[in-house]
Amino acid sequence: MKIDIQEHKGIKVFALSGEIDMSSSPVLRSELMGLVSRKVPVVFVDFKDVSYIDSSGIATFVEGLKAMMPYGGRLKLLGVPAKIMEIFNFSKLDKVFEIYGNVEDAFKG
Amino acid sequence: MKIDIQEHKGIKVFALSGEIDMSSSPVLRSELMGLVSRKVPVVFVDFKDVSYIDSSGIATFVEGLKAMMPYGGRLKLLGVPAKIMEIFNFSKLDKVFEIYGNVEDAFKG
Amino acid sequence: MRLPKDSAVITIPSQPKYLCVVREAAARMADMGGFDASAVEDIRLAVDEACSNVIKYAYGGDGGKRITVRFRNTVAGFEALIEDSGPRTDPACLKGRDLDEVRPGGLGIHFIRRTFDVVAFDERKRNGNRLRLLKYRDRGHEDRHTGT
Amino acid sequence: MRLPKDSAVITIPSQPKYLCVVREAAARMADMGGFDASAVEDIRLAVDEACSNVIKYAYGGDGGKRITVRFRNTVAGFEALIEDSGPRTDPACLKGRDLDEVRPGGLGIHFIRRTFDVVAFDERKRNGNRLRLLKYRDRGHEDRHTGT
Ligand SMILES: Nc1ncnc2c1ncn2[C@@H]1O[C@H](COP(=O)(O)OP(=O)(O)O)[C@@H](O)[C@H]1O
Ligand SMILES: Nc1ncnc2c1ncn2[C@@H]1O[C@H](COP(=O)(O)OP(=O)(O)O)[C@@H](O)[C@H]1O
Repeated sequence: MKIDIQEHKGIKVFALSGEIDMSSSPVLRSELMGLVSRKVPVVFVDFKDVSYIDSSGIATFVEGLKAMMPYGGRLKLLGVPAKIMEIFNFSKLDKVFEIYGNVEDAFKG
Repeated sequence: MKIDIQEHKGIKVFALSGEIDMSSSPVLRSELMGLVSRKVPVVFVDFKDVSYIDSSGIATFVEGLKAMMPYGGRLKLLGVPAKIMEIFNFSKLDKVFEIYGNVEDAFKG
Repeated sequence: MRLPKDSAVITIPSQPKYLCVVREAAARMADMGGFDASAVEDIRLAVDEACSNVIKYAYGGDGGKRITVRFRNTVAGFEALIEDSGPRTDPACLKGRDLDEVRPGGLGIHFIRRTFDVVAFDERKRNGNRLRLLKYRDRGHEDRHTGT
Repeated sequence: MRLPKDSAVITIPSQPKYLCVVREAAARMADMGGFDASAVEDIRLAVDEACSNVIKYAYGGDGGKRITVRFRNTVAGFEALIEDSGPRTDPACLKGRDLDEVRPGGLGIHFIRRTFDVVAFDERKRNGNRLRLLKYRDRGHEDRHTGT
């Protein structure tokens, strides 16, 4: 997994690529929780180049989302590949996360 | 490996994809030698979507080329990815095969 | 355990960084067994989750142990046997969370059961655990993709 | 052979269709060992060639045997041990063709030697063969990519 932290019109974008698994999700977790602890109001996560995610990766985003709720922060997922979307659907997390097609949709949404 | 046999302006094009190894090269060999036995004058092989080739795959093309020589047939390789080109160079086969960038170049060449 | 014909076996240290080797092998074996791309990805994930759980629960995070996975394509389907040398697991413990109760964790078992038709510990194993995962093959594939 | 710490081991039937499992594992292990993308591909190819040769020469095409490959990243570099149960191989036989003499075949050994710094049979193995392939690590990578 690679995390490329970008900015889009002032919003932090986590552009992820490769495989998110039990070995890489701790790295993702510490980056994400770093932003959350600073109460960053909006975080975008770009899944476009993610080839694989396991339950530890999903858990990381659930944890991030829960930690953002108390201060009204928003976590928006975008560019989620079909096979990964299927996992969110199956886990009933498609209704829990804000999921957008691309960065523009996420910006408007 | 997948072999998609196409035609470009009357020329047979082998569009290969995936991995060519000891398990798939016999399939490639029988397809290629099928054309050669019918003395097909020109054969293009498109490597664009080949992700891997081993020595058995290379041997198949050397065999095809040698079988075409007696009747003046031409075997043209195109779209060879950099990493595979490196293998042809190392094996001194870049000088033995006619190698082109794309189907248009191969057609003109 | 004797090695059945036409099976591949992988042993890795009980560390997360090696999981990619096992799940990739699972995917290759499932592909070889004639499963479609979507089923191959489901199998990749489910095998990974089962091995992750061995690291977390059977070994309590100890990276100095081993996990052995045996893959096989049979007439019935795709089989993965996941072996560890940890304390005996109570099968009743393998419970995912209620999917309506949103919290981190508790999804791995769901991913395993979603993909595999059989998820069961081999009672005959004396030391450690052997989890048997079996995914049945579609009837239509049987002739094309089995055996040598 | 005892399993050294931090090594992964794969056993496959001696059939070409299983080679993809081994070479993919080789690539994953080399990547994990910190080798760059180009070196990873070289290692994938070289390990595949060595296993292909076991099927062709050590086993004479018999698909009913086994090949075991042990992968390890050490301070020195990436190591693959390739084991078969065939008749003892005379190391002098491992000769590729003259690259100026164009004919099918005779490239596999060149691909192996191009990538690996050490290509040697383990003389201590009693039955069958154990080919040791070792690729040294660039000095600069040593600290970052070794051990657990
Ligand atoms: N190999 C195992 N050995 C012992 N307990 C296990 C094993 N696998 C799973 N479990 C139990 O099943 C529960 C659910 O597992 P899982 O769905 O993977 O979620 P998570 O690991 O995120 O809690 C775990 O919390 C654990 O108690
Ligand atoms: N594992 C092996 N056991 C015995 N002989 C081998 C083995 N590997 C290679 N050889 C010998 O080395 C020669 C060159 O091998 P290689 O370069 O792979 O080319 P090819 O297999 O196409 O002939 C082979 O022809 C064979 O005689």
